[in-house]
Amino acid sequence: MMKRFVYADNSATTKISDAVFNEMLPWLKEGYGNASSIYALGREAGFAVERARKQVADALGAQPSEIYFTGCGSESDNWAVKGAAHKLAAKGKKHIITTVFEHHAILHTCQALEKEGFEVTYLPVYENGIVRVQDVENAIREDTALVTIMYANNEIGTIQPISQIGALCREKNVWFHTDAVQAVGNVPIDVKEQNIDMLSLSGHKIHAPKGIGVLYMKKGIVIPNLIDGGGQERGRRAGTENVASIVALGKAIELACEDIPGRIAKVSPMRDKIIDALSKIPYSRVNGDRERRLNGNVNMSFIGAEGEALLLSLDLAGICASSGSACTTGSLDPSHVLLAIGLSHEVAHGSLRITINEDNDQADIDHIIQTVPQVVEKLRAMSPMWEDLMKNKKEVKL
Amino acid sequence: MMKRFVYADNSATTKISDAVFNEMLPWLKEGYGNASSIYALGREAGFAVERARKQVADALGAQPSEIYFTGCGSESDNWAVKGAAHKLAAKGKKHIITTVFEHHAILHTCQALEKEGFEVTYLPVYENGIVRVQDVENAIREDTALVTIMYANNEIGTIQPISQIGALCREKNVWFHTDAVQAVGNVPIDVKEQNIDMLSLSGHKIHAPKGIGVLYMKKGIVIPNLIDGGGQERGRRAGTENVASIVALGKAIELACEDIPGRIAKVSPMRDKIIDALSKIPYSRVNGDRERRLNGNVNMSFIGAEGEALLLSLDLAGICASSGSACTTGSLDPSHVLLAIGLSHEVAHGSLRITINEDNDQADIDHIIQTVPQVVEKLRAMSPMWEDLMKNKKEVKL
Amino acid sequence: MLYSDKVLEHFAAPHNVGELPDADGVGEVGNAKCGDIMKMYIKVDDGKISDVKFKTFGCGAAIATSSIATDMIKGASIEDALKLTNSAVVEALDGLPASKVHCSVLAEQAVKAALADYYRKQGVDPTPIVGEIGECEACHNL
Ligand SMILES: Cc1ncc(COP(=O)(O)O)c(C=O)c1O
Ligand SMILES: Cc1ncc(COP(=O)(O)O)c(C=O)c1O
Ligand code: FES
Ligand code: FES
Repeated sequence: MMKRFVYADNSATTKISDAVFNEMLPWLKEGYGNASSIYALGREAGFAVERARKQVADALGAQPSEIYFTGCGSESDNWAVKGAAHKLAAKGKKHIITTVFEHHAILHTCQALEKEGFEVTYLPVYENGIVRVQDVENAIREDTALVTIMYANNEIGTIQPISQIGALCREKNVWFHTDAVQAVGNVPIDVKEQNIDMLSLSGHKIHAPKGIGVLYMKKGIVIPNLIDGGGQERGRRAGTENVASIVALGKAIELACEDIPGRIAKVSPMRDKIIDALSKIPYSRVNGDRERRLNGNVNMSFIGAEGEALLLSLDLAGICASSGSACTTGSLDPSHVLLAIGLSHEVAHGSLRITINEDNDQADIDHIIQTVPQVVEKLRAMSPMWEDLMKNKKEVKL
Repeated sequence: MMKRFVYADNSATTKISDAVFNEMLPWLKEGYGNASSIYALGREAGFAVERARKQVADALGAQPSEIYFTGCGSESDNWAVKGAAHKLAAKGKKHIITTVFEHHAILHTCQALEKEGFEVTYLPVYENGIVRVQDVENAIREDTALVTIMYANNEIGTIQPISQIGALCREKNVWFHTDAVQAVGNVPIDVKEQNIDMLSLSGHKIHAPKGIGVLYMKKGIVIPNLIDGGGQERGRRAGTENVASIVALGKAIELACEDIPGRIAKVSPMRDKIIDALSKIPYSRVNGDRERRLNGNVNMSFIGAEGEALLLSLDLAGICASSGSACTTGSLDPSHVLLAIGLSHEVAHGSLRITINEDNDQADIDHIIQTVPQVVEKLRAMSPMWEDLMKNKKEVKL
Repeated sequence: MLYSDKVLEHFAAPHNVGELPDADGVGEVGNAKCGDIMKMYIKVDDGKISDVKFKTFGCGAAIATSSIATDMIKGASIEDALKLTNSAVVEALDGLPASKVHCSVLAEQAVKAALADYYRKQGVDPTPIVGEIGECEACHNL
């Protein structure tokens, strides 16, 4: 096999871009002052934080005063959902609406709230991996505190009808949060136009470092703090400001959102080329809607080739990818997302997620297209499950 | 005045050291893989995280499996205190013991818990800024869930009798948490010997970057998650691992704890030199116990010279310091710490905190010793309060 | 997920992959639902396992444990092969992540299942010799 390195797991995390790195570096070195301090070293850091806040606000169509920096996307999700739940519980609203295929930062948060006595409706996402607005409408009740639905799914990349859900929630006077960690930079977002009350995002998905996130909260939305303490972030999120990472996130979101149509035009043909090529593998399927999906997301299943083994084999060929197989997570159940769109355990076990972005080129795509079929074949050749299938001893519904 | 830059606000935050920076840099650049991923790029990141976990554990006398990385010291404090409270509330224990002069990450957390129906005892710290073990003992009740007492105070640097409190809590079978954000690297810590059940620390106080913290939790202590989501940190703290900052923290704590006696021997004479020199300023006082204090902490009050004005003047002379004056925080009340040790508002307003470390040298100290008296004099010369005092129109208790 | 180099070695180039058309014993364990199926073929001559092959559907650990388990019993007496434990397999691989230990259990069971089949084909009731080959407990709960 060719000696080539292809990073194709950009939905897991991205490389810090040079532009972002150069922007953050001074704040890791000489600009180490506490952004809340009054001497010049601190004031400059404080200004840098406010510049970044403006960059984030501009990218989302929000006001800087509506932007709160957090420690990661998961923290933003937890803060938004737990905060809204606890706030509105005081008004007797103890019902939350979400989908079955949210990221665990939302799902496990909802489960924690259920233990506290909240009631959660998990909406289905059907075979195409897209929630239906009508289902959201039907689920809204008098005591619904919050609707939280992800903007784009992290595994199968399907994009949800956020504008319609936003309009519905506004009309019904229910708070609406969206986990946009995967969507930012890939879909144009305008929180005002789309009636989004709260939105989570994470730096490391858009070429900023790990360990920095944002929660956008519309003016007027006041929820209890998740992290109490000092007066940072207008008293709503304590902790000495992570200046370097905040600056990086500001730059990264500016770059990510400056030409979204250009990114889509560049990346989605590469995505389609991969999907078309790998669809020729017998007993394969594409997971999630083919049209309404992130420009860089490929998610497919290959029966008889277990996902973790696929990943390790691809790694040997220099390709970094991911899978929804149970075996990759150390749990017994395969990805809840793949099960949610109706895959059987068997098929979900043979899944592969390839997430490319604008840093990938045609040679990367060719390497993927050439390697995956070989690897699938190799694993199938040693798979008793495949043997049974070929000998018609077994039926599998794709 | 001399053109010299003296950073003397190391209790607020520290510069990332070269050794730490060099250690983290590869993980910001090429080593960007997701530490939970299975391909080589991810596995290496995973190993780096585990090495850092070991470094932290070794520095504290803990097991690596007892170390959880968080987004900052404030998060660690919130997680520990809210988690323990919610966990033990289920057993009918709804009482918490702390001190009046904790960091806001503890105090505001306790206040949030009070709103939820918990009862909190705030122990006094007396004039010397040290809590009395007997007071802790007297405060412990049948329904006490947690004792949380800081290891060293961030403003006046006083070191608390942690070993005795730990022994007491073990004997009484009450969980004991300590906020050791200021203590790590300055005081030898052994969580096992000292019977510490939970301990918070923060990277940016020991030359690692901002935005990374640790919560140590003794084996067997299980509390609800603050941040639910993915399986990171053994399912107890979600969020894609902040590999670069985790690696940095590992290196930083190793370096910080490798020669604590050496640091004390080097820094505390500089501290004493500053205190002795500035004590010659009339109407001044030292805040907090002179012996049982952090090796780098100077905290003094100068009547008639307002703290924020002091800081701005010092900044003009190239000195970064901090103050417990209300004016620096934008709130009306001066530091709760200074009030806790019995200072009047007037005196607290005139406070100055200088926190040095091993990066400072004699020339820095000389610059401080030369500049502060000039600045105090300048401000007093224009202060009506000082005028009243000099004309015996006013009495102030120091 | 922290795999040892040994695991990765065996995964990259597994030993004894394939089928034995004239096997004296064939055992299959696991189930596709949990993502683990192991099938083991053995050839027995003079009370010794003269050849062994496997096929596995499963993760890196499943493939590596199959590979090393076949190495460990190849050429061994039936008695010694019966003594193969999952912990010996884990040890031979320089350890496995905790969440992967069940894959090594499967390797032990696959060997036992193949030996049981061998005894059955000899007209011997394998249960007193090989013991019950239960399902993996974790798998059973699915
Ligand atoms: C004693 C103490 N606890 C907690 C914190 C909070 O740490 P962080 O800024 O990392 O949230 C600080 C510093 O700000 C501190 O000095
Ligand atoms: C949809 C979604 N939400 C939340 C997260 C969590 O973000 P973070 O890793 O910054 O906590 C991720 C990524 O891991 C994600 O893909
Ligand atoms: S085969 Fe699934 S974890 Fe090993
Ligand atoms: S065999 Fe399926 S989990 Fe063990």
